[in-house]
Amino acid sequence: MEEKKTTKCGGGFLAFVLGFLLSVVAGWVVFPGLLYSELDQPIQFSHKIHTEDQGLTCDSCHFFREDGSYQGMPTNEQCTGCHSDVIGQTPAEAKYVQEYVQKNKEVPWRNYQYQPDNVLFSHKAHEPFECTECHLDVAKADKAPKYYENKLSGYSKQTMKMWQCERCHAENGVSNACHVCHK
Amino acid sequence: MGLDRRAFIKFVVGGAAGTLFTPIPWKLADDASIWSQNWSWIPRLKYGALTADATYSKLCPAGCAVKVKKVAGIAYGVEGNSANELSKGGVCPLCATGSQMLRSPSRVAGPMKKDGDKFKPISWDEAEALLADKLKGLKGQDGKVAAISGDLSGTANEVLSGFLAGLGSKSYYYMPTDQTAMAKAWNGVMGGSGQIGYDLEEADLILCIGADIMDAFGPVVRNQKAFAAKRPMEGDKTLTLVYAGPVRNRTAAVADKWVAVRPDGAAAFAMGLVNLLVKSGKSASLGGFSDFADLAAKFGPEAVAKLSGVNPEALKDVAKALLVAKNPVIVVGSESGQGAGVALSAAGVTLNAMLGSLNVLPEFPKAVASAPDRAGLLAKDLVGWLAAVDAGKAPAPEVLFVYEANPAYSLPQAGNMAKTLRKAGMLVSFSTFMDETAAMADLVLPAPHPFERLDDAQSPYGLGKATYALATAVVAPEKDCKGTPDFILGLSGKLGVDLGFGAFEDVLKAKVEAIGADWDALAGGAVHVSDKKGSAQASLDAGAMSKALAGIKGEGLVLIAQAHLNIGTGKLATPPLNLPTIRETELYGKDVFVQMCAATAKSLGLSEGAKVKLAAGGADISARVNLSEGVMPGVVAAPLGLGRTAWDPYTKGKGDNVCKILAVSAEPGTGLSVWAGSAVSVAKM
Amino acid sequence: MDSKLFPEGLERCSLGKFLGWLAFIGLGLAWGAYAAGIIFWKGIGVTGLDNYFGFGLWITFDLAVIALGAGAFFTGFLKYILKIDQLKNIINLTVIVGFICYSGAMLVLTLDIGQPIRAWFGYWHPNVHSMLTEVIFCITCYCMVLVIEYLPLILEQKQLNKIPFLHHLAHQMHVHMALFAGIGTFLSTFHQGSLGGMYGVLFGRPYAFREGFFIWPWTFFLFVLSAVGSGPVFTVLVCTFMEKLTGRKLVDFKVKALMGKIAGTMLTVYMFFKLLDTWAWATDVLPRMGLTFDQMFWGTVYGKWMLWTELFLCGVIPAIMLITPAIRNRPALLYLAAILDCLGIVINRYVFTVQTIALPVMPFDKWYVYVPNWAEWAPSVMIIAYGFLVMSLSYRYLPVFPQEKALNSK
Amino acid sequence: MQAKEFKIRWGMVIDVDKCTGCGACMVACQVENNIAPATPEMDAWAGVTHDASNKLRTLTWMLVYEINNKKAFPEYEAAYMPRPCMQCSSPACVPVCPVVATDKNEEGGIVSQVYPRCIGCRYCMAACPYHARYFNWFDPTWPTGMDKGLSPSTSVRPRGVVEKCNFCHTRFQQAKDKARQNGGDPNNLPDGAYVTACAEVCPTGAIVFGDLNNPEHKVHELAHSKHAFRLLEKLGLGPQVYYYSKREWVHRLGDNYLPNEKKA
Repeated sequence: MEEKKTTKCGGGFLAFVLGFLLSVVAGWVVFPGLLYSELDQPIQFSHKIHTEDQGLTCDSCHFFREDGSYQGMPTNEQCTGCHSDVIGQTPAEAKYVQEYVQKNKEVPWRNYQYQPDNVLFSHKAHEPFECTECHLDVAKADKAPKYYENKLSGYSKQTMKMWQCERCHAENGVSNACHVCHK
Repeated sequence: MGLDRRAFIKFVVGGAAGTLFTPIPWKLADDASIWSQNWSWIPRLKYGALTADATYSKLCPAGCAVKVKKVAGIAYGVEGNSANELSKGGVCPLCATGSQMLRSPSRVAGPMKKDGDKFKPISWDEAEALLADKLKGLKGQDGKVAAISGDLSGTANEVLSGFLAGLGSKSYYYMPTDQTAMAKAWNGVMGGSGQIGYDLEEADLILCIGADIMDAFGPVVRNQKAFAAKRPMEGDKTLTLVYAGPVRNRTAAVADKWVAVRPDGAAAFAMGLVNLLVKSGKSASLGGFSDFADLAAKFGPEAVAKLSGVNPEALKDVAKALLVAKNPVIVVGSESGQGAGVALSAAGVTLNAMLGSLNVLPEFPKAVASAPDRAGLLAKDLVGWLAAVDAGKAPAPEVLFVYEANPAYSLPQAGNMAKTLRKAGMLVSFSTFMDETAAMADLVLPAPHPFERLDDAQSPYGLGKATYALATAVVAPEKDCKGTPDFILGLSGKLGVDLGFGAFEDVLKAKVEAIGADWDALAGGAVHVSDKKGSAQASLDAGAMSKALAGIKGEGLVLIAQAHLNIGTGKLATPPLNLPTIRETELYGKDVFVQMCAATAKSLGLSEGAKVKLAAGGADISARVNLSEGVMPGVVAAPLGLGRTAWDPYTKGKGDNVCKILAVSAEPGTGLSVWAGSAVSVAKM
Repeated sequence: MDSKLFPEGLERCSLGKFLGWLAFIGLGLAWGAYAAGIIFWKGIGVTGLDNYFGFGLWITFDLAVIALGAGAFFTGFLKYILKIDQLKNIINLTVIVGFICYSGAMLVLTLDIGQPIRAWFGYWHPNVHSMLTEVIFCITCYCMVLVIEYLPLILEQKQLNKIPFLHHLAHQMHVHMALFAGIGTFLSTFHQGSLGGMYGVLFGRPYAFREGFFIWPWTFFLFVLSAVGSGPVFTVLVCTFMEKLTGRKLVDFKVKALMGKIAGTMLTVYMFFKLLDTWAWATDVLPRMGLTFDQMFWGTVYGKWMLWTELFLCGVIPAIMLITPAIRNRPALLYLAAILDCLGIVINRYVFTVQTIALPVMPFDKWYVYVPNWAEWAPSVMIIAYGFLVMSLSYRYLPVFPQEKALNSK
Repeated sequence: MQAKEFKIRWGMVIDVDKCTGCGACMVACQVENNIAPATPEMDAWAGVTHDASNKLRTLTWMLVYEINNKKAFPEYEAAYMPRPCMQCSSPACVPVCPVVATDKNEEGGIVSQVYPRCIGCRYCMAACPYHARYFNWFDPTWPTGMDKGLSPSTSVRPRGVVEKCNFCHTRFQQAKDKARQNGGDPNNLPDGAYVTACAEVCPTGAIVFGDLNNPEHKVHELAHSKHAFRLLEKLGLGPQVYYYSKREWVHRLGDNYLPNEKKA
């Protein structure tokens, strides 16, 4: 009777610790892997070829329009300036021309800095800053980085969260009023 | 020892406790709330360059000069084109949702042929072949082929009417509007030429007799602009607006004075003014004026009071105001923009002539030489013709084209009219939307949405100057549709009817050429305005007028149909985004409301919300009563545009169609079909 | 069969009979659960609420049960802080009733908000100016306190109590119960008050708004007072109802009368201030907004009769009945007074919720009538059923009523 | 509630004597702000039905009221009163929000409503006497295909959150960007550089929009006219929307007055 009880307690305690440790491991090691899905860009775009080899500058494709809005990712309208037909040897380009230019479809580029519709971001207002302060530095990259999508929220893992925007605004003495960034 | 119950429980408890020290619960709570702002079933927005392309939107009767707003090339909105002198940056409630209507659930997907009681899609070529085949045999026989057009300003009419003429048929009719009565009066009875205009921009006093210029008469947006321009918030107004009509409608709401006039007594009221002006020495340089003045003498203030319910003092006040004004303009018409008689129109012309404000616009030269004259066609009486067909007095057409019109729904005594239309051997509808007429047609050949088509507008009725505007296709067609004039040109080629053009664009280019305007400027949204004046030569027919005026009784319960632009028009059911603009005192659930003042309700033994049956012309509708002191005693007002039987679930079966009980009668002396202020009986249900 | 789980030396009905009773309760739960399911799936568009009546049956229900649940903290306050020992005979019941009311209210709130997934924003992104924030925090905290107060009672269950650890735990908690009672009192006073404040600060809503002096402390304390003026007698009613149901005496009538006396005193104080407040509102606050007392009422639904019923039939009268010993000590009259009292408070919460927002403020605006639909009734019924469930189980297996044995020994 | 001070105060002056009640502003507003039409066909089995004629369930950020002088024929007069959000100087709705989903903190004084923060408690709706706030009772549904042409200006709101007029706030941001691009001063926009959709579309120009604080802007002077008034001024919410009328009875309908009371 006595002895039985103790073993019970002992076993029970061990069970407790076991459960505790298991969940901690699961939470810190397994969970993050499960939460995000690793994705590639629809086209393996090489900034390196365009910048270093072809000598394009950033604003050849990413530019401001007359009304102060920002082009962001180029559309076929810009790309077909050169790629109306295959001009290089890379399979990526061939794929682009066949699947998008010829089918007259826009490329569904994945935006590492994806923000939802309720966020209003003015590139014009942030012009003085280096692009790389918010964006991945891909200017010389030969390969598009992996894109990690949150399975639940649909957000990009690499994008900014609200607190980061707020911190920067606070540091620069810019208003953190809701409507400054929301629509 | 095995894992017994207690140990297992402890294991679970431990697990739960441990989880709290991991990101799992916190991260999930956060992501879940983020998920709730990006639900997959909530539409995402498109981004890209914002552009706006100018065109002329003919969704509303007179049309609005608009710019179609696009994002990344996709139309999503509309803004006014302030460069355009027609609507000066204003937009009506229908054109404001033009971009949404591009993707309206009511749009016809492509050419269709009636097959039993269903439609079966066919190709444009099949449609053309089918029609060519049918028409071949009818060539050269008058009355076998007929057409009804609801577009009163487009050159497309020249193509269609020219085509009919080529087939040897004169049966080309316009849908009835205030312009019909005016054309019948001015171009018909009075033998004038050109088109009557109203220079509201220059007026310092506008007297509207019946005509609801802020909601139903002519180019509403331009009327609103002309009014607003002289009503600055800073400084004093330089325009007085007087409304004479049975209902305190939207025009009366902003008017300086509302004179309650029975709809059936409007002509008497006008004649009363003629009489008072004559008394104070005014006259008009119109043939037969003296006889007319004598006739007017019969309409002394007391007589007018009997016929129109206006007290003599009020009448005298209006006359005084007209006399002191520098540029008074009188606008006559019916509250609903249709069904008025020649008497009222002629009296209106005379009043303007007496006050030196008679304004005649010249017709623009035709592009299609073989097409009949516009003025002549405008004066034709569609309702009269259909009545004759119904009575067997006129032959039913073998083929009936319906262009930009919805006669099955929007003609007076709509029930009968729809029946008569069915008598046509083959009913062909060129409608953008699946309206009531298209639904009963044998052939539906969808016309492009106004933003998808090439079109034009010459001097929409109500303007003060001869004006020409061009509409260009600013978006690619959403459906398999084809410009009606282009289709007709193709068809005429097949039938060996030579209209002198192969494509509608060439027709318009010729038109613009003939007018002496600049195509590129017009295509860019500019409008061509001509200062040329037409001849004011005309003569009054006192005889016909006295007969017409003798018909006025000025007693009994009469019905006023109110055309509210926001609710839609005969050929455009309420767009989804306009539904919230319909008041709950106009439509609630499936009940349409008719407005009457407490006195009228009392005399009928009715109270607020009572369910009633309104009957006239052998038809009836059911409605509910809404008490409004804005309706004069002896008058019942009901909104047009409800009670759709086709279209989409947004409008279908909501309320009842007032057109059904607009009782038609022939105006004595002129024979024109009239129904403004027709008698109605109201019974409790 | 489950008799060895019963409280020491007490008899209960047969298990079969009990299960039958639970099944009956289950019906109510099932109906509510079905409605809740649809609401979570399709959104609260399925309710009778609309843009005029953003608040309706649910908020009224919450405010009412929270007021009626106030017996818990106030009795606890009197028992542990003011050491009125007699109350020990009913204190357990008040705790359970309080727990049911508060947990139930929170359940309804999660249904009521449009985005339940974001419910936790209330704690993470609080707006310190909002009375509602204060309510959210206090209610949650106090609900925890109630759990802590309820726990020892559960641990005293015959079998559980055999486990030494739990036995000692329960004992220790009892020792420190005064502390929790204190915290509870503090928290409750606050959120009962801020619930009043919630309406008092609506300066765009003349029906509820109390300018300056009248926001603080008037509506604040009026709500506190009305709560403590009704909570205790509500517990008495629950207790009496259980006695009728079980056919056993559970609490000595003297205790009930005492509760009545306490509530009565509080109600009297409340009515004094409430009448004062109403008078000041009608003769001073309204005229300054250009409104008359008569304009606050419309037709039958929003008629004056409701106000008079609240103030006199269900206010002044029960107050008098409860403070008059001769009446108070007659069971039938005590219960009648209690019922009127509770009814008055419910009416008060209703008009503050619905009539406040029904009143057209813009002169060209109009009155609309609000009718809750099944999707609102069902969850409310579910909460009541849930209350019955908790109460039934507690009564059957826990030593809720110290006097029960003595009172029922033949 | 201490009213915040702003250098810029966007506001409207609405000429009631010019408004013909045509409803174009209501339509333009829905287009600009992606307000989905009331879809009649929903899950009726679950009690989900949406009828546009039930005005207590429709979303009308801009709503045109029909008002009258409450007299019998023939003295009867009527007018139309467009009602956007008043963007009050000391809003009743802001202090009550438990989660700071609505605030008046941005230069320009527009009362913001942030949909992803709103939990849908509807306390703000209970607080607003103008009925300017609306709740998304259903997920927005457009007729098939119509959601392909949505405005980029306003995010589509899910069900369960409160929304309201924000003076087409995105146009303000766009105007500022345009100014930055063309070397203008984003914090001192010229009159007309930023107008709301309703003001833009209005056929009679009855809605005038601009910066109430800026003498260069038309509204500045108009708001001070003796014919200008604000709705429910006595409540002290201090709307940034002014109404304008030369008709006494219209003024009296702008606030509550005791029978014998004279208008201030």
